This record gives sequence, C-alpha cells and structure tokens, in this order.
Amino acid sequence: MGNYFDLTWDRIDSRVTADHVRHEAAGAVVVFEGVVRNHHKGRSVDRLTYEAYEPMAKKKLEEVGAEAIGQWPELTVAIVHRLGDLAIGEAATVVAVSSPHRGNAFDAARYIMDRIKIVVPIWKKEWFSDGTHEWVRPAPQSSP
Amino acid sequence: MGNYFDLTWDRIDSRVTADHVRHEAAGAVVVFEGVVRNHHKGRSVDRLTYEAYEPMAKKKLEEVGAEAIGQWPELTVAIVHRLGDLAIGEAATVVAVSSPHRGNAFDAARYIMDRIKIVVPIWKKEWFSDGTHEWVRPAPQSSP
Amino acid sequence: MNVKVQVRYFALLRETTGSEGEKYSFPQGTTILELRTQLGSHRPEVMEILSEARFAVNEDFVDDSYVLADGDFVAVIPPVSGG
Amino acid sequence: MNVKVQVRYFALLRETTGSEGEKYSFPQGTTILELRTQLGSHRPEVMEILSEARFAVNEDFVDDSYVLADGDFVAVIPPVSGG
Repeated sequence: MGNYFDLTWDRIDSRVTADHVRHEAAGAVVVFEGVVRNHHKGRSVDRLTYEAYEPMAKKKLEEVGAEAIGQWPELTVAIVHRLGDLAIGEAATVVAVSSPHRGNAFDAARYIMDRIKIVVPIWKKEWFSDGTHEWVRPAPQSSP
Repeated sequence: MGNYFDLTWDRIDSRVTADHVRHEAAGAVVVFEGVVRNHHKGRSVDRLTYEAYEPMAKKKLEEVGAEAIGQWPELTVAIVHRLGDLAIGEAATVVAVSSPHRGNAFDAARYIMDRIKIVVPIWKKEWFSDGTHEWVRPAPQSSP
Repeated sequence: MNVKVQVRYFALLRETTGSEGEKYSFPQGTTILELRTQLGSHRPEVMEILSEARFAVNEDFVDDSYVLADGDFVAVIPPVSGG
Repeated sequence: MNVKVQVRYFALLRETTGSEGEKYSFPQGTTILELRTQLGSHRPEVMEILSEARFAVNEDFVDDSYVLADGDFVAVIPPVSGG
C-alpha cells in the first residue's frame, strides 16, 4: 500500500492499481482508465502500439505523482502505463488516487492525466481499419 | 452492458460496476468509490449504517444518471449504493462512467456524486469509537 | 370529506419518533405546509427535524404548497447523507 | 577537445530515420539549439519533426540553451501522446 508507479508490457488490472491507494483514512477513491477505443477523429481504429523512453517515462510518472501530492498532501497515488500492442478495450493508463474527500481526489486524478499527456515520453501509434498506421500527433482536444 | 442503477445490501464489487459501462467506443472510464473512512470531523469512526427510502432512492439514482446523460449524451453510467452496516474500507457508493473523452467522464462522475448527495433519500449513521452514534447532518464540505 | 394519507419516517426521524410512520386523516385541501405544522404539534420532539426536512409524495419531492390527495404516501426526508 | 554524445530517437523519429540513435562528436560549448540544427541538416527528412521536438538529457527535459557535456545521453522527444 502506498504510492506506486510502473510501466508494464502486460495487461493492467485496474483493481490491483486501485488497491495500492486504499487505506483506512481514505474516504474517496477515484480510478481513471484510459482505454483503447475503436475510433479516432472519425476513423476506425483496430489497435494501438505504445512506445516509451522507458527510464525517463518511469521517472516522469513518479514526478507527476509527486507534483500531485505536493498540491494535495493527503493524496495517495498509483499510476501504471502500458507499453506494446494493445487491443480495443484494453487499458493504456490507469491512475488511482485516494483522499479523505472526493473533491481533491477528482481534481488530482484529472491533474495527473493532464500532466501525463505533457511530460511523460510515451508515444502512441494508431493502426487504422483501412490498413494504414500513424504516430499520433497530440491535439489538446483529441485525447481520451 | 449499458446504464445500470442499483441498491444493494451486499458488498459492492467496483469491477462489476465498471464493467457495465465498458464498450468499444469508450476511451475513458472513471470510477469513483465512496469508502467508509475511520474518521469524521476529527472523531474516530468504527462503522456506518446506511438506511434508504428504497423505491425512491432507486428512482432518484436513475434520475441522476438520466440528468448526466442529458448533459453528456455520449456517457454510459452505472451507480450502485450500499445499504445496511458497513465496515471501514468498504464502499458505500460506486459510480462508474465511460465516455469517448476523459474531460466529460471526470465532469460527469463529479456531477453525479454531487447530485446523489442532494436528491437521493439515503441516510448515514456513524458509530464512533467512543461508543456513541449519530445520524449524519450533511455539510457541503464534510463528505467523502 | 377527508383525505387519508400514510406518513413514513426514516433515519433520525424514525428513531426519534420510535415509529416507522403513521396514518393520518386531514380535511380536503390540506397542504404539505399544514401537514408539516400538524406533525410538529403532534410530536414536539421532532419539530426541528421537520423544519429541515423535505417531503416526498409517491416517490417525488413536493413543495409546501402541494395539496394532499387521498391515498398519498408521504415520506418525510430529513437532510440526506448518502454517497 | 570535443564532447561525445549519444543521441536517441523514438517513435516517428525512429521510424523515419530508420535508426534507434547515433553517436555524435561536437566542439565543446555546443548547445541543444545547435544540435537540433545539425541533426536537421544531416537528415533533412526529419527537419519538421525536430522543429516540434523537445530534448532530454540524462532523463530530464532541457531547453535550447543547454550546453552539451561529454557522455550526455540526448533523447529527442517528439510531441508525446501517452495516457
């Protein structure tokens, strides 16, 4: 139990991620799952591949967690990011936070996701149903 | 799969609740768990008892879900509320929402929790470690 | 002619009254505001709870101007604390 | 005396260059800005990607004024899309 940060090539079990942040003083647990969806900007998607600069990505996940705890000291944080090939419906990211109260838990989970998308060196390739593929160029409004 | 609303006297399995909202177009899943914590306003808490006006509580959970879907039409919503005696660490409420994008999923989960605490006829009794007990009189800033 | 209603108590109100609820008979045209006052004069110990409570008829909140109909199921809803 | 650095490519940049990275030797005092320009002139096909990329040295982002040190591990970070 406690803060936890990991990159994994295996399927993420969000229950295991959430269990890291549970403790007796935590009245609120918020779990966010970023899941591979079957469409992006109107195009049909078959699967995704995630690539990371692994040691830096791990370090940045830890830093994002530390930033959140700096803002909300009562927070406990677990972040797991998947790498490799993912099918539709599989989780790419799971963020779990606990806090005595729900407002901070929601704020922190959202903050963490926003920061992950800026500072963690992980890239996503989309494999479209029409046979083409493309590394995603992020636009602020386009992400799950 | 789809929208789901329930009251239960058994332990809530948040994974089962979340599974109701998963589908292939959902890129974001947010799960909120309101968990019995071991303290309230500085007092040590041993356990809680939840009582509901059951038919109305069920109906109001459904209405809160419908309100959220009215605001965010791409949403799928599952809400389960526990009744009876709960130990520390057990979930009293689980709200799971999915959406193509994460912003709406966070907004909706928070909206749903805020509304539940206003319109759903469920009451909570706290059993304190000093042997006393008390029906909770809600204050906006006091809830998990 | 009178209207007969079933009044239901929950939580703190159930414990304070020692009752799950009561059947009442009121003159036609009685409103929730009048019911609120009557219940309070009948049971002074719950006056304060009643003043903070909302009322629901047949599973929907109603305001003080609601006129009771025969057969209504009236739930007294003290401030809720679920979630 | 020159500084030797290891430059590492990822994702789109790795695929476009067909390379995981390269070793370079630069005059002492070379900045990230100069490295960015040199890589672009060496590989015109990635000029646009480089213009949008950030650079990290030894696992931390650095800005264009950073002066390369001997042994630096320089990662070119195109806009990220994790999460």
